Amino acid sequence: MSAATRQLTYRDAIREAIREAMQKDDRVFLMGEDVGRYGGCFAVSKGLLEEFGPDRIRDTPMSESAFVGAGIGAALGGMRPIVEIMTVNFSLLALDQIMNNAATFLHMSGGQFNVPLVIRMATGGGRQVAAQHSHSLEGWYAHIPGIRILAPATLEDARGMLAPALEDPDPVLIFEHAGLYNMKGQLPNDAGPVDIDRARVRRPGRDVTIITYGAMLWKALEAAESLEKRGIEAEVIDLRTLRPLDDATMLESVGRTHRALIADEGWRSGGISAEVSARIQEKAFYDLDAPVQRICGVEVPTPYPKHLEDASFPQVETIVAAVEAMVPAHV
Amino acid sequence: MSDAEIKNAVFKILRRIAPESKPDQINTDENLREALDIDSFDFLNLMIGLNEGLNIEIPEADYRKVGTLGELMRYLASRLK
Amino acid sequence: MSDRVTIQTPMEVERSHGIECLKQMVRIRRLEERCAELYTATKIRGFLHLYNGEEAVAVGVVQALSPDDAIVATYREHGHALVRGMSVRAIMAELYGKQEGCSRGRGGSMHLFDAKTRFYGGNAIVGGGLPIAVGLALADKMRARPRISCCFFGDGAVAEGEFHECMNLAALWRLPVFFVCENNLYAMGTRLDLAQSTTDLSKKAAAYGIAAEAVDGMDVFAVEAAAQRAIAAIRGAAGPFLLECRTYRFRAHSMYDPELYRTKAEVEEWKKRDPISNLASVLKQQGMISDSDLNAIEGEVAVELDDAVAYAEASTWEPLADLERFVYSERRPA
Amino acid sequence: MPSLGADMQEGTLIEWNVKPGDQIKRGDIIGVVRTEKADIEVEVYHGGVVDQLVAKVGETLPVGAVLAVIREEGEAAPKPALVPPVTRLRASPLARRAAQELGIDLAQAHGTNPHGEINEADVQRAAEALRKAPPEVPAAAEFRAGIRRAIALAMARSNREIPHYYLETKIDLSRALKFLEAQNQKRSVKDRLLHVILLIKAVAQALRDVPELNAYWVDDQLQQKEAVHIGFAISLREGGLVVPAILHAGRKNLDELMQALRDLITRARSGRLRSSEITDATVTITNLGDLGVETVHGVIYPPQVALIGFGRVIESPWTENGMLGIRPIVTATLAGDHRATDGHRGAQFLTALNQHLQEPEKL
Repeated sequence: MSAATRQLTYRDAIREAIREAMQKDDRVFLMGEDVGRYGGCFAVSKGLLEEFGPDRIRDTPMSESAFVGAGIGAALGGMRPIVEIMTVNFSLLALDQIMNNAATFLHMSGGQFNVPLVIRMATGGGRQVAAQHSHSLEGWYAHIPGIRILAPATLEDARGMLAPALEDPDPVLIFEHAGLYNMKGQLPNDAGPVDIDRARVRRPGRDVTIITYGAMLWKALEAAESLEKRGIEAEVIDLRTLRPLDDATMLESVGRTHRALIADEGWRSGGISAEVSARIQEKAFYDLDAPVQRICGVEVPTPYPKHLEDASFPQVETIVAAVEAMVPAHV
Repeated sequence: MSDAEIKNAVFKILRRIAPESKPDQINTDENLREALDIDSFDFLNLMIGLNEGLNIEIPEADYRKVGTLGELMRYLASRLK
Repeated sequence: MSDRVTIQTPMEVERSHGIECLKQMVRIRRLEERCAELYTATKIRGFLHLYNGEEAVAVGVVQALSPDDAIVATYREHGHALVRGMSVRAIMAELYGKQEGCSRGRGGSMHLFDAKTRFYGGNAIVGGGLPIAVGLALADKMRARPRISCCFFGDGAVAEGEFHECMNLAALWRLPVFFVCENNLYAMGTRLDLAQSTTDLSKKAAAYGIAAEAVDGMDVFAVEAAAQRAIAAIRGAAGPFLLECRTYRFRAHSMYDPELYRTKAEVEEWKKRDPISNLASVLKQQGMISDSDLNAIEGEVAVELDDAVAYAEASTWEPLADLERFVYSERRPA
Repeated sequence: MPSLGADMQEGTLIEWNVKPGDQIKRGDIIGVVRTEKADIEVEVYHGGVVDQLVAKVGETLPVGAVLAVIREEGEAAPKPALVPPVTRLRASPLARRAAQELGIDLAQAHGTNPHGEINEADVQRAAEALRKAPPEVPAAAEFRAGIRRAIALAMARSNREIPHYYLETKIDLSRALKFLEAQNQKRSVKDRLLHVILLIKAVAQALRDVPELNAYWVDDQLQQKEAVHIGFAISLREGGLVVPAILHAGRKNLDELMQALRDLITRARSGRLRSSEITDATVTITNLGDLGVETVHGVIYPPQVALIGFGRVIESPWTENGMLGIRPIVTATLAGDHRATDGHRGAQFLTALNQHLQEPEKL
């Protein structure tokens, strides 16, 4: 076992993926605020500057719109940029470039100009960094046609999603939950690329399907453990790709369990949870034995104090309670 | 067959045809169809029932002779002798 | 009349080049006039921003570029596309929304694209194209390709954060970006001095350590000469350059614009500096061109435009079944 | 949700004409319901005050669900409109689908979802229980209540929409009854024919002569029907009546007709009619002869366009070929929908009916 795997963190896994991509393809470079000398806000790119030099590990000024747009231009110019935006909240300063340029160029040009760009950013809360550093806006981005939205939750995905994202001819946004960077785990030594199209069943179950992604996956799995002790077998699906959504996997699962709960750290109104719920009800209505339920972030800008922040995000206990309210006692 | 036996047999058939009726409370001079609110179909069923239960076949021509419960009882009694 | 002519007498300009510049400007002017006509006939729909009056800028700058340089333009980009060498047929079909158009009809007037001539679109977000040009230049620099990226934008874009971010970034990384500000004095309907604390826009470059020049945008040779100087500086690895071309648009901002924000007298005053008629006068004065030459140019341009309109008319609509194409690339790695 | 046809299982409320607090009187139209067949106005049979609109516009509800609660004047407790209070069963979509597939009435399932809703497993359990203990026929009273409501609605609609015309004629039945007597003499008691069988058969044959009366009036158009399905009004012992159809009456001989009628009457009175028998009639016969009535002026069942009524057979003076005699006479009436046919056509029908009854051996 120990010969085939090694222990590392989510952060290490991403760094390895970046390093490997840069070694394999000299068109790949990393650009963003403090990715070089600082080592990355979350230390993801630590050490890469020394390895690849300032040309390819490129510190940028605090100009999100310019450097994201420059990433688009560089992609159009034949490069394979990885643009790092420090957090999803800051990405709003570059929203014009992402939405109006990256997502539209292929279409506006009638298929002439694709944009092979990867944008990585940290998302999510739970670190008491308050209302401008904690949000989960990947659901918003998943609204936009023309881009692909990934949310790696596991070491394997953190390690394996970057390579196919760089090979993708179109813009790919990777949302890394900031709470996961320190997560330790075992990864096979030969871990390589993974698909970026399909959701994955992370735990099989019979009685209810919990659909989630990102850091919430771990809370959902913990909830499933707890539910098992109460005689409820929950299936847990990790969406992995928020756009385009993998309808087949979730519908297949709901077709077996007849109950679906969506756990999402993002806000409820108009969020990805709403989209998932709508699709299930559109396509699997007659498979449902209970209304589709959602456990989402409370609709409040993330508060600073821990007790309020904890209350504003779904927790293991709230997932357990939600499932229990959906599943008959005799199951 | 005694009169009581005939009466029992007839009442049994009538109760089947008109379940809510109480044949024993019918005035023997009253027209059966009116008293029991039965129609020609029910009446035919009564004839069939008598045929099956008492093995008596009442021809259509005799229908007018069995208009009341009393008439029916007398008719049956005479046929059964 | 001659005392109003501000065009610097181009003694050193070859006759053939003078005629070429005139013809290119006439092509743009007549194209725009034809567009206005087709718009009122409802052949062209949506937003239509015409370039009349500003032709010297596109002709002067684009002629100074090499074929493998990149261009990023704005929503007022018919002229740039035309001078760049894009087919007028493909442009007209695009304006019609037909699939033979340069963007398969999916862009329309504001979004002309052409990979062959490295024309990276009309961008309809004010300032939105600047970061693209910076990125194209970054790629060239990283790959050590001797190309430059030329970015056109208006005076309105100078007020956008993206302008400042991009000036800084391009200068910081010494990128071969040619920033061409087409200062036509109005950001839509807001006069320059109502939008900018410093109306001398070329001065903005100094804060970023960028070389800059302001030029008379109604004089094609002046623009061309300035562009050549700028491009030489950029190619000399001096980093980006900002060229402010002071010009004026003769027509409204777009087709539905009552022009409440400026006087007719002002427009008439600027029309005396019409880059086309003034160049024609100078060329005639110097005996380089005759009335029959002028008529011949007009005749050729009219034929070209007639042909383009006929082509656009005969072009086809993209089938509805194709609606969702070009959202994602059709070929993805397995 | 009123039943507007026995095969109707649900309807969608598309309009409310009233709001809570409105005074309504018997006969008012309070809303409109969309069924697979048509948009139907909902009429109330109790006056009072609208207490609560339970159903929402756009909501699809099973027959029997409460649409609104109407409070009678001075009455404290709310009283449901149209039907006794039946709350919509709370069942999951999957449970509903399973119930449909298994032919299970959801009411027979016991809901075990956390709030008592019925889930698919509950339906499966109900199905299993039924397999072990075969179901009883739904209470006849309940069935009849539904029938009564359906009749009420059909009649109200007929009265509103159909311009009726009436024709009547007296028919000498002596040949027919003689023929019948001869027939019945040859038969055992249980195979005897009722005289109404001859009337039914004659109507079927006359409809072949005048097919415009064997038709539906739908969307302002006459749709002539090829098959003759004769709705036959059968009174129920506790009151009310049902009008099941003798399917393909024209193709049946007298014995088959008798068998069919016997079967229908038996099942009608035990509440076991099939829905197609309730809805498929193309024309209706009402025979009130047993009740002593002489003449019947019936109300047409929409979308049918004709109803034939027969009264009691009465011994009456009758002249034929200048000779006066006493003959068994029946009064036959035709109620016709004037949008579909006129009196001329109706008269042709009654003439044909008479002719067929004068040649009973050809029936």
